[in-house]
Amino acid sequence: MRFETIKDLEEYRQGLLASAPDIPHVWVCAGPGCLANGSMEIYEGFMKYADEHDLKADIDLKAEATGCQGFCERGPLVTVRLSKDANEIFYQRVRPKDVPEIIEKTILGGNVVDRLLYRDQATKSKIASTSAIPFYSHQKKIVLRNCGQINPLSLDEALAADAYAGLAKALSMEPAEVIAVVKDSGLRGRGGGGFPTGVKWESAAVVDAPQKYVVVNGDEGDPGAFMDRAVMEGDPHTMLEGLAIGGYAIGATRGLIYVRNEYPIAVDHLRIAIEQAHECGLLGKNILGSGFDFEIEIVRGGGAFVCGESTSLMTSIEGRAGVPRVKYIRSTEKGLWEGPTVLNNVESWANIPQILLNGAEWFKSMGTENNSGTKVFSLVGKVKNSGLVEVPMGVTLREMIYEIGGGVLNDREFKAVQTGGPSGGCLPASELDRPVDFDQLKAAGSMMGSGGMIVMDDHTCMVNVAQYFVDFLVEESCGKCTPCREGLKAMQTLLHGLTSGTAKPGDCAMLKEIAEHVRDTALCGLGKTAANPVLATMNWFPEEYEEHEKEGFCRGGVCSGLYALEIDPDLCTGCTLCERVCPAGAVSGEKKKPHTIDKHACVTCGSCIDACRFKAIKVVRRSE
Amino acid sequence: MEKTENLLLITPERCIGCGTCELACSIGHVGEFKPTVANISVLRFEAGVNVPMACLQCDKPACVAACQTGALEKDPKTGLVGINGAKCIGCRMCMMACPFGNITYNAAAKQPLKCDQCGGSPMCAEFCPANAIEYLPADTATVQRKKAFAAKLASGISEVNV
Amino acid sequence: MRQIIEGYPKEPRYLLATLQDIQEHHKYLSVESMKMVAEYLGVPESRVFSVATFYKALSLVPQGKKVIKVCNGTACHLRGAPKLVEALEKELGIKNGETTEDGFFTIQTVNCVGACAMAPVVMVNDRVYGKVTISQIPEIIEEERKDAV
Amino acid sequence: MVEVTIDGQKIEVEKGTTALEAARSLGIEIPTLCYHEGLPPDGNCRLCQVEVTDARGRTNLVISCMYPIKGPVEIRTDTERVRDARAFVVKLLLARSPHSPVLQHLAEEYGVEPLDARFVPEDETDLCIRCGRCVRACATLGNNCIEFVWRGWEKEVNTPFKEPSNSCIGCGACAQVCPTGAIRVTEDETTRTIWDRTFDLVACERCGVRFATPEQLKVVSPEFKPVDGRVLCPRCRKLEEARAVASGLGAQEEN
Repeated sequence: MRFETIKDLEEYRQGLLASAPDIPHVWVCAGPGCLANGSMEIYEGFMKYADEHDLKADIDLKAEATGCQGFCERGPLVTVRLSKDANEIFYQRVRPKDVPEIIEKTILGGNVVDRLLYRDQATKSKIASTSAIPFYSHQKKIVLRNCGQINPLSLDEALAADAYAGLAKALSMEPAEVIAVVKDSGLRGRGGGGFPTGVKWESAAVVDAPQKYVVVNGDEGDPGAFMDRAVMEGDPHTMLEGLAIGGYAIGATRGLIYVRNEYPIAVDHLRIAIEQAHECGLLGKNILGSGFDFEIEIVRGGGAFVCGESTSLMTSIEGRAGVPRVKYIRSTEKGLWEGPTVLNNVESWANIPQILLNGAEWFKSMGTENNSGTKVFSLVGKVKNSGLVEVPMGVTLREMIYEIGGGVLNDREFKAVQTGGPSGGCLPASELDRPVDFDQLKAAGSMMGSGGMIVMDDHTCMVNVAQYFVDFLVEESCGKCTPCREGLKAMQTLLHGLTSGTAKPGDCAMLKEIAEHVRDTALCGLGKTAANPVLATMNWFPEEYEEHEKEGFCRGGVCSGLYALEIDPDLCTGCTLCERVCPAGAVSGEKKKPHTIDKHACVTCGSCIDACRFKAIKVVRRSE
Repeated sequence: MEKTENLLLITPERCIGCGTCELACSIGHVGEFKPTVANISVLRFEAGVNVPMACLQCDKPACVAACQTGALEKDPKTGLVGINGAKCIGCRMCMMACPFGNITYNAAAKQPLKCDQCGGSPMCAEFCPANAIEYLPADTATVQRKKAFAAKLASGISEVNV
Repeated sequence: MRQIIEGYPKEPRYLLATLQDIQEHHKYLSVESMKMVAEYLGVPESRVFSVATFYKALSLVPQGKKVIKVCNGTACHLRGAPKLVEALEKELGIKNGETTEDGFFTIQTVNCVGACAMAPVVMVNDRVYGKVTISQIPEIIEEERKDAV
Repeated sequence: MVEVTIDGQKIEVEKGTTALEAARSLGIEIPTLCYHEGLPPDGNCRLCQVEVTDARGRTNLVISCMYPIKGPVEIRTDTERVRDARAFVVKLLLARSPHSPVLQHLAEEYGVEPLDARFVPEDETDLCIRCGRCVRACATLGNNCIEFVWRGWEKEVNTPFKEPSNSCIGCGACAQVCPTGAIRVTEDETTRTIWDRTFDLVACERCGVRFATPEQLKVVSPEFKPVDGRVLCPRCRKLEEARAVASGLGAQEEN
């Protein structure tokens, strides 16, 4: 099969849609979370059952492993749809042994398996339909629209879901018109900076050069973020299509995808998708008869966070240590191999096909002013419903955390939410009603980043959080410039002093001064933003820093030795959970009676705090 | 050679071996009488034959070819082989490349040293009592004289393209 | 080895990819292998060494049969990853980044394996353990040791 | 050509001239460490900061060694912010290399209060500031025997596999360009040792002085010519050349 023209492609697509049999469909999530939870066994269970019981004689069943369906907390996930018009039934925490029951009861019998349904915490009622579950009902999916809905290894399924229709449309337009649509849509770089994508394309398009490049930044390095992984694994064609459109728009015949080393499945899926697209003429020479040639190659990252920075990424593609370059000349003028280069992240590229297909106005109808469209987040940390979510820009933090996320784990008190990874910042409870978009988060001293959203409860120490990010950055700094190499190390020394109770008077002030200087003088984006986790936590939680410095007290109950624990006899139910998790045997008490902690035996590991369901463990100052 | 405005001409036949040129050169460059750091030196032989040696400002200078940083460059206008000390990285390849031993290296200053014709008024020529060193406009006759001197060198004219 | 190296065109840009393939097959980069790569691709040895030491995916010392990767992404960190590392270090008697004398285990921390919902996560080679607690560590080690033998 | 103002003085410069070049052409001194005129700039030490105000009135700290002047900007090289930024860089480097005279001198100039002992590494004798002038010098000469290895705080300059490099020619340019004297070259009567490799020194076949490594002579061989089949040091070469002239004038064999 090879599509010579746009008409070939559209006819084939119509044929696919018309000939699709209306049979029961099972989607088993094979996203990272579910896979880790053994979802492959479930998928194989369906296949095996269908084989062994000769299901096909009775009923045709289509079972598929899909990309991430998002609701990782409840995995492994299985979605069942009995016919084209029926609602999807959402099964959660499915075990391999549940497979026969799902087939017999639901697929053959038409009834739901009550035990596997999602139970809404607020209403205490069970919900069968995916779209009625709060986690999904508040979302709006553009980038993730195919993730979890199609088999990522099937080109036909992608084509049935509109793949390459955006490219076909773009190829029937002038490159400048394509750029105009992207500019008009107001799409801003989803990698974190929020630079207008169309403007970037335009500045590369106007440069006259023998070879230009479009590049995907798939080096998703922020700890606590896996949005791009989900897209590359779950819907690789959308991103390839976006890249090809970008190549056409700026006049680049070569596209490169830089994928993080830790994502072998993404590499596999992309490689297969590229081959598929190549075979049928959606990549390669003279695509759809337009005269446009475009080739895509994959480059694996080597495990270096700094390679998410644009100039480092390009240096790494060139086969050298991924060290950033001083950037007084933009990559759109001189980037990869000195050629004009447009670099966007996975999510930005994945937005492009739908923008072309549906128009700029459609895209602008979602989101807020200057922040059109949606944003994908990985909502994780101390939140009930961890998972991957896509929401229109402008949704408040509260909606994200409480409605989609279901609130704080164990109903503990919310302390902060961290966005933007090691370049971002934390926002406290007072900021919960802030809409989430590039400008709002920046105004509050944090940043959008690539989409990690990490919820923190009151059993979190903000100094420890800052130390965590600085430890991370010290390890990931390339070491090229003095402020980042030496300055971060100095910050690390100070933070470790604070969290170990060995700080000297004035250390917090010194930490702030060094952090501000690192921000002002470092060479690349990593270094310039490296101080953000420190500055943001200092800004919103100054009292915690002060307590660590002056009193050696950690109110979060995290920094070993800087606090003591007590059990509130009024709240303790004597459930013995704390006693069982305590590695030091410091907790004692009779069953169903308030327990006590022997402060001398307690090693302040904090295990009991997380274990207690009744918030009975209190963090108190040490009494000397 | 045509473009050179003036040539530093050495006529060893006239040299009396007094060493004034060395003193003049060092006073001009380092402000003291120190023949060891001079960019010109007089080599004295028997029978009163003395030969002053200084950079010939070759047409195709070996030192420039050996230099990787552009610290040594031949000025197309003046014909001088000039040193930009700031660009020197101290590899000393120029020193080894010069067929005449006319470049030295000052390790303390991390600088190569060679004749720069004092930027247009060479002290050696000015103070030479015997006119063994002259600074004259480049014309057919003076170019010829310079070539004649070069031809007497061991390396010979063809190799140095003087 | 030669087969891996010659699988790429002789262009310096394939340096990282070549080293990654060697790492994958041989679990580390020997000096001999790096010298061969330098010669084949026409890249200075100094650059090969620079790249080999820059990227975390590349290792200059042999790794254990079982590489234990403790995810220390933010979600895992908040849910106790550092305590897991301590427990592993105690259990195996080695420090993070080291390999046991018998060559069975290597402990590493990694930045995020993208399974945040199951935090804290420990990967042993390709096997993922989710929601790991300190008390599970000895069992996991025991099980993996049996498998390695 | 663009007209810019530097510390109140106006100057016309070619587009693309760096702020540092423009300032130095006016005799304005800006301290540098990683910058070397003979090497490609790298902008890593961050010492040469200046403040630039562009036509739209936005003021930024930039590193002057790489900031290209593209339009009529105002550059200030000695504001409080500039001094503060430079002092910060010096303070950090001084903590890493407290015994470096170059850094001590800069610290004095910028009134830097050194960081306390907690910030000084165990090995406080390390003079290397990771500016990579040596690496760039070696690469410029085409030898590529040293490179940065490891990363972040662990980053250092070393030879391939920490073994003596077989592409090293022992020229010592790395040590010559090092701004802090961190690279050791030792010589005895017959050998030179650098980066753990010991080179024989070639003796001048006339005066016997040891003047170069065989590897150096090999590299320079397209230009380097033995005189009468003898390998001579530059001094003796000069003497032999002069002798040829002298013998043409009737001088006898001397000595």
